[in-house]
Amino acid sequence: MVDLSVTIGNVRFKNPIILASGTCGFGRELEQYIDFCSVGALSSKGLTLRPRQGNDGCRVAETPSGMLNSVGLQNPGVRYFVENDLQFMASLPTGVIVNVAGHSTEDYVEAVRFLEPHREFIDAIELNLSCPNVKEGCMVIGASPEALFQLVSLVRKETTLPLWVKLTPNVTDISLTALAAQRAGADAVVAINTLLGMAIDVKTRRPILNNNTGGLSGPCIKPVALRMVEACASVLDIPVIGCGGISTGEDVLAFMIAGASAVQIGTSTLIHPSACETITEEVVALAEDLNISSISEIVGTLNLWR
Amino acid sequence: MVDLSVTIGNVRFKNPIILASGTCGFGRELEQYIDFCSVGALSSKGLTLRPRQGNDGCRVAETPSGMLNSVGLQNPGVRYFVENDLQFMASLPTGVIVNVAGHSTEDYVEAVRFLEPHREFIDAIELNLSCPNVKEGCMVIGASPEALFQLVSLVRKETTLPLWVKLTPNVTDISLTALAAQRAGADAVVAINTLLGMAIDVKTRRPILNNNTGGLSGPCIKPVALRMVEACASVLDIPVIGCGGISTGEDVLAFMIAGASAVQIGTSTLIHPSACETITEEVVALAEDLNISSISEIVGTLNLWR
Amino acid sequence: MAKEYTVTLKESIRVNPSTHFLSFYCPEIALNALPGQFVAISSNQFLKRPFGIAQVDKDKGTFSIGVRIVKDGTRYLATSPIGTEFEVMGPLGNGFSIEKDRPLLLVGGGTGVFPLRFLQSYAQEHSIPFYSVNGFRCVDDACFIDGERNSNCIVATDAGDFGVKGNVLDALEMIPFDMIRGSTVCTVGPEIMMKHVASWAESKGLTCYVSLEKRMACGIGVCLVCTCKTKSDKEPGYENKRCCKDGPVFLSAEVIW
Amino acid sequence: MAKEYTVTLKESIRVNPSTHFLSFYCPEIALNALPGQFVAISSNQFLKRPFGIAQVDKDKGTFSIGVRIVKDGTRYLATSPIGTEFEVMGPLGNGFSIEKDRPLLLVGGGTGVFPLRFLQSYAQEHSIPFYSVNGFRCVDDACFIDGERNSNCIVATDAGDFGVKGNVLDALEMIPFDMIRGSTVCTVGPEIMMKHVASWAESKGLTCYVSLEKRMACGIGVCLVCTCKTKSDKEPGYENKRCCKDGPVFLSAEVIW
Ligand SMILES: Cc1cc2nc3c(=O)[nH]c(=O)nc-3n(C[C@H](O)[C@H](O)[C@H](O)COP(=O)(O)OP(=O)(O)OC[C@H]3O[C@@H](n4cnc5c(N)ncnc54)[C@H](O)[C@@H]3O)c2cc1C
Ligand SMILES: Cc1cc2nc3c(=O)[nH]c(=O)nc-3n(C[C@H](O)[C@H](O)[C@H](O)COP(=O)(O)OP(=O)(O)OC[C@H]3O[C@@H](n4cnc5c(N)ncnc54)[C@H](O)[C@@H]3O)c2cc1C
Ligand SMILES: Cc1cc2nc3c(=O)[nH]c(=O)nc-3n(C[C@H](O)[C@H](O)[C@H](O)COP(=O)(O)O)c2cc1C
Ligand SMILES: Cc1cc2nc3c(=O)[nH]c(=O)nc-3n(C[C@H](O)[C@H](O)[C@H](O)COP(=O)(O)O)c2cc1C
Ligand code: FES
Ligand code: FES
Repeated sequence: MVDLSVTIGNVRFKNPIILASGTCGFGRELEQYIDFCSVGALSSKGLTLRPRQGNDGCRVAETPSGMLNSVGLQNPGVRYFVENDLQFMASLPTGVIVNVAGHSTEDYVEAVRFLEPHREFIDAIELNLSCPNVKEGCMVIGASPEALFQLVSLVRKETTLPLWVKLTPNVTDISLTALAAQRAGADAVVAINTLLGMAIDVKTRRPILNNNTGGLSGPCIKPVALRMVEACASVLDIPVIGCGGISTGEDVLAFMIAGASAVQIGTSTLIHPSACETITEEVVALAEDLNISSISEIVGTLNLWR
Repeated sequence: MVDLSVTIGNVRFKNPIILASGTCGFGRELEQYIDFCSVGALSSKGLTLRPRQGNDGCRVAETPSGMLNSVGLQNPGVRYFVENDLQFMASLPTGVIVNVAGHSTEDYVEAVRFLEPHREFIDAIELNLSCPNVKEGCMVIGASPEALFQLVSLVRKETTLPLWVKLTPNVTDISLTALAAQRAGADAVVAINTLLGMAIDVKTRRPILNNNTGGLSGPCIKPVALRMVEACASVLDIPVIGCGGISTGEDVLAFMIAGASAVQIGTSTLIHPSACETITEEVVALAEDLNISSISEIVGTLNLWR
Repeated sequence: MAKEYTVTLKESIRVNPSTHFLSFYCPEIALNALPGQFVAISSNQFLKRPFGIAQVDKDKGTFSIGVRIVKDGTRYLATSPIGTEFEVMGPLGNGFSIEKDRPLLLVGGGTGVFPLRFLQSYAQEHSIPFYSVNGFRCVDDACFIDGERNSNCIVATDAGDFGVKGNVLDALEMIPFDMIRGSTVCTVGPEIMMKHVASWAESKGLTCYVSLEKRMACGIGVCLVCTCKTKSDKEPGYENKRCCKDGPVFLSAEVIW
Repeated sequence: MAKEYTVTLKESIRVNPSTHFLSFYCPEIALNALPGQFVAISSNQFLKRPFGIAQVDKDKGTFSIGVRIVKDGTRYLATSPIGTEFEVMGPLGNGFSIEKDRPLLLVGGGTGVFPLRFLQSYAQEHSIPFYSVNGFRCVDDACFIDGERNSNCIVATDAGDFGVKGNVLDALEMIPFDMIRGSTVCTVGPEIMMKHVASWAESKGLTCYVSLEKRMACGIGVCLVCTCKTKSDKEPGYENKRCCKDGPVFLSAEVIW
């Protein structure tokens, strides 16, 4: 039997499959569809200091092999989360990642400070510096290595929890933001969040999303994500967590070979709530086929052509 | 009957459908599949000053709703092109765009200088500043507004032909490179070329493409392309030519509504050699449905949500 | 307890030029579905498509949906041959809350008649008195109109080529109020129609439930793409609720149109 | 003159556990195809899949291909029911150049036997003498071996569970050279096998044609993704030729392996 366990920084996960933020809520709704024993961790919906109702109107558009979303960080706020959802997440037989977002540096700092007393229930904090769906902050900070460095450095002072930084793909060179995160003290980077995109209704001549643009996710972005994971892994000393369009066990292996120590599954869960369980099974079968005894041994073994 | 004609700068095309560079050769092979009367123009395979054999080994990988290519600008060079292919292209009942690429500024300048005496056969020169598949030059220049401005300014001096600049999507903010092209005297920008991506063979643990990375094209990139066309059109005074994942008449209308004065069709031709003809028919049918009497009247009529 | 199932198309009936009535074999859904709930069904597109459950046959183990052809996904469903397999999740959503001692006034527009059909069967089964009003653009757009010429059903068409000429509001005004006093109104159809029906019901002091249609992805409440605005005392004065999980049925008084 | 056609699957025969022989109705391709040419056929994937034409029946208007299941595209083809429609482009590529006064030595490996099958029928039709050698990994991997126990056909299996034990080169060495003197060698199969067959043929002074398999997109010569390296006097000492248009058949002497 393949050993699926992986270690990110100091934290051990029973397998490398993580439910991506925003595609699994806080775990409640998925309980009837998956056995949480089959996933390594769950990343909460992005939380902000104060509750947010998100964007108005239409928030989703289907695209070829993918979708655009413009939820705009609807969430109950960190306080409500800690009082109502964190215990539940911690009771699940899986790792707990808390995804944090904000408009300004202070938002991030205060939200993380608020979470710190509850550290015993949390395995890592994931800073979402890449949400394309809020007007200020977030992706703007995440696209600038300097702004990102500043923000992560400040947040770093607030917590002793493992700190993951989720990167935006909407940049010229992702290795620069990845390096900035590492310099600022991040314990891992997550690559990638969604690609900025648009869909138009030709009858009304309006964008389908009321936010005009949205974040593109799903299999369509996989080649871009894989290239960016490789780009990050080749310059970083800290682990990379791969994300973007993963829908099969073979995809998981490809991302790990490219340098990901673990992976996150987002849109696939929206298509099949039990996707992560199926994918874990496929990873096991494929690893056995390929004579891999411990999954972590393949991380970063990509043999580039010269 | 809908009036399909469009004008880019001073040049009138009988319809807005252009065969994208690298997906139609110099037109010869497509003659038996399409009636060139049904397309507005044809953009040649990217030409360099000297002949190039392109990249070794595997150059294509299939991806969800798209493909990666790493041809690496295989082409016979401008001289051979002028002597052997230009006349043929000019004999077709359609517009002639000559796509030019290079490693260094001098390559571009000299290639364009070489083409200048043959200007009577050419409707526009398209500078490919966005090919992700050659090790130096091209995309590196194309990703930097300053480098792009310099190159386009120099090329601008060499020709009185309409000059189109083809932009790379692999940047943080495409409006900056678009504006640089405009300031340097470009007559139009073409958005977008391919997204940088990777595919991995998990058995061999090697990239499928011998060039390691390749350019992603096809319907999967359409939402990104549409967003970038809108971003360019909203800041530019010169026309934008839309490209990226277009496969239906409805797609053409969406790009034009977003601000494209014309569109290019690439990968769709590789799936169906007669794609452009079908797409033109769909544009006509849809325009009639929507009571559009002249296609150019819809350009840039997108009504954003506020 | 919704689950994912692979189901087989058993029957496909064309009910009008653009609408098909499809039945699938899936005993679990047939057994558990409540009126107002929906299924999400694979087509040959990326996302599953949501459809209100229109009928269940617990004995045969089938459930049915009415599908109006809009674009590629619905066209694929409507043209699939018997025997085609689909992935289905369901039953999803909350369904109508039905008090068995109150009569029902069912107001459907277009494909809204399908989910109401299930509610009507439920009312018949549980001997709940009901009155039904359905509106269509024209006779070619109408469904289930053959058996409907009885006293407690009115059909209206905008074109006037079948039943009453006018929309459902015109038809509602024709019903003597005594017949529907104390009824609970349940309406499914275009948003603008439901909004008018709701304000009509509110003006008459009737409780009204509406079933909202929003674009969805997960269908189970995890992704928050399908929200609708509802009234709330809390900041910022409204709450975005999930149509797929908190709905699709909402009290009209709750909805911010 | 290749064109795009919509064709219907007429017959699907399982020839071994992982290989199916599929016949499609398309009179134009049946009429125009030459041995060594191929078709590009839609599966449920993004790009069409290339397959060597294995047989044509001009009377019935059908052409056939042998499909070995590799991954999703070939699995879809091999498991499609009769009547399924496909989009096909063909006949594509150059085909073998056959001099009718020279005997043929056909050397196939794995699925390479399919395109050679068409060449063999052509030889029979035109009374061109031929000798055929086919290699497989094992009997479960083999195709067309039932009728092949005659004097001018050898089958070899690596596992030795059918025919000669060994690879095609072992089998080639067994043929008395007199029998194949002056033959044109045509080989289709794994690249490494063709490379060895080519150097064997060259060492014997025989002209050898190889059929290269490269990943393709357009199949008609416009995209340049399917190139193979060939010898050239011009700078830089080689030329990348298009497998789909300049090939798939190349003179072995031309190829840089
Ligand atoms: C709860 C619910 C119940 C429904 N019940 C019925 C029913 O009983 N009968 C019926 O004919 N239709 C019903 N619909 C609408 C039906 O889901 C859409 O018509 C269908 O999804 C269109 O798919 P398409 O591929 O043809 O169109 P496209 O426009 O190509 O679809 C593109 C995307 O938009 C979504 N979409 C398009 N129109 C709608 C819509 N009106 N509502 C929600 N999403 C939409 C699709 O699901 C898909 O994700 C219901 C919708 C919801 C939300
Ligand atoms: C000219 C030519 C003739 C061929 N003739 C035959 C034949 O007669 N019988 C047969 O069984 N197979 C033949 N092949 C190989 C066949 O095309 C592949 O096995 C098939 O495309 C694999 O598809 P897939 O979806 O199962 O695999 P995947 O690996 O999922 O395919 C992914 C991509 O890689 C390409 N690809 C994968 N393997 C090959 C390959 N070996 N050659 C070229 N492209 C490949 C696919 O076309 C697709 O674009 C031929 C290939 C070529 C180029
Ligand atoms: C509906 C939706 C909501 C999302 N919300 C968040 C979020 O709150 N925080 C975050 O960091 N990422 C969010 N994401 C991004 C995903 O976590 C993931 O990075 C992205 O979708 C790419 O992965 P995928 O292709 O597997 O979905 C969201 C994605 C989707 C589709
Ligand atoms: C095989 C291939 C070769 C290409 N070669 C060139 C080229 O030589 N010059 C160029 O400017 N763009 C080239 N492109 C990019 C296309 O012209 C187009 O910008 C891109 O593919 C996006 O459009 P599409 O999704 O419609 O294909 C090439 C694309 C493909 C798929
Ligand atoms: S569709 Fe995902 S929450 Fe409703
Ligand atoms: S596949 Fe396009 S040139 Fe050969």
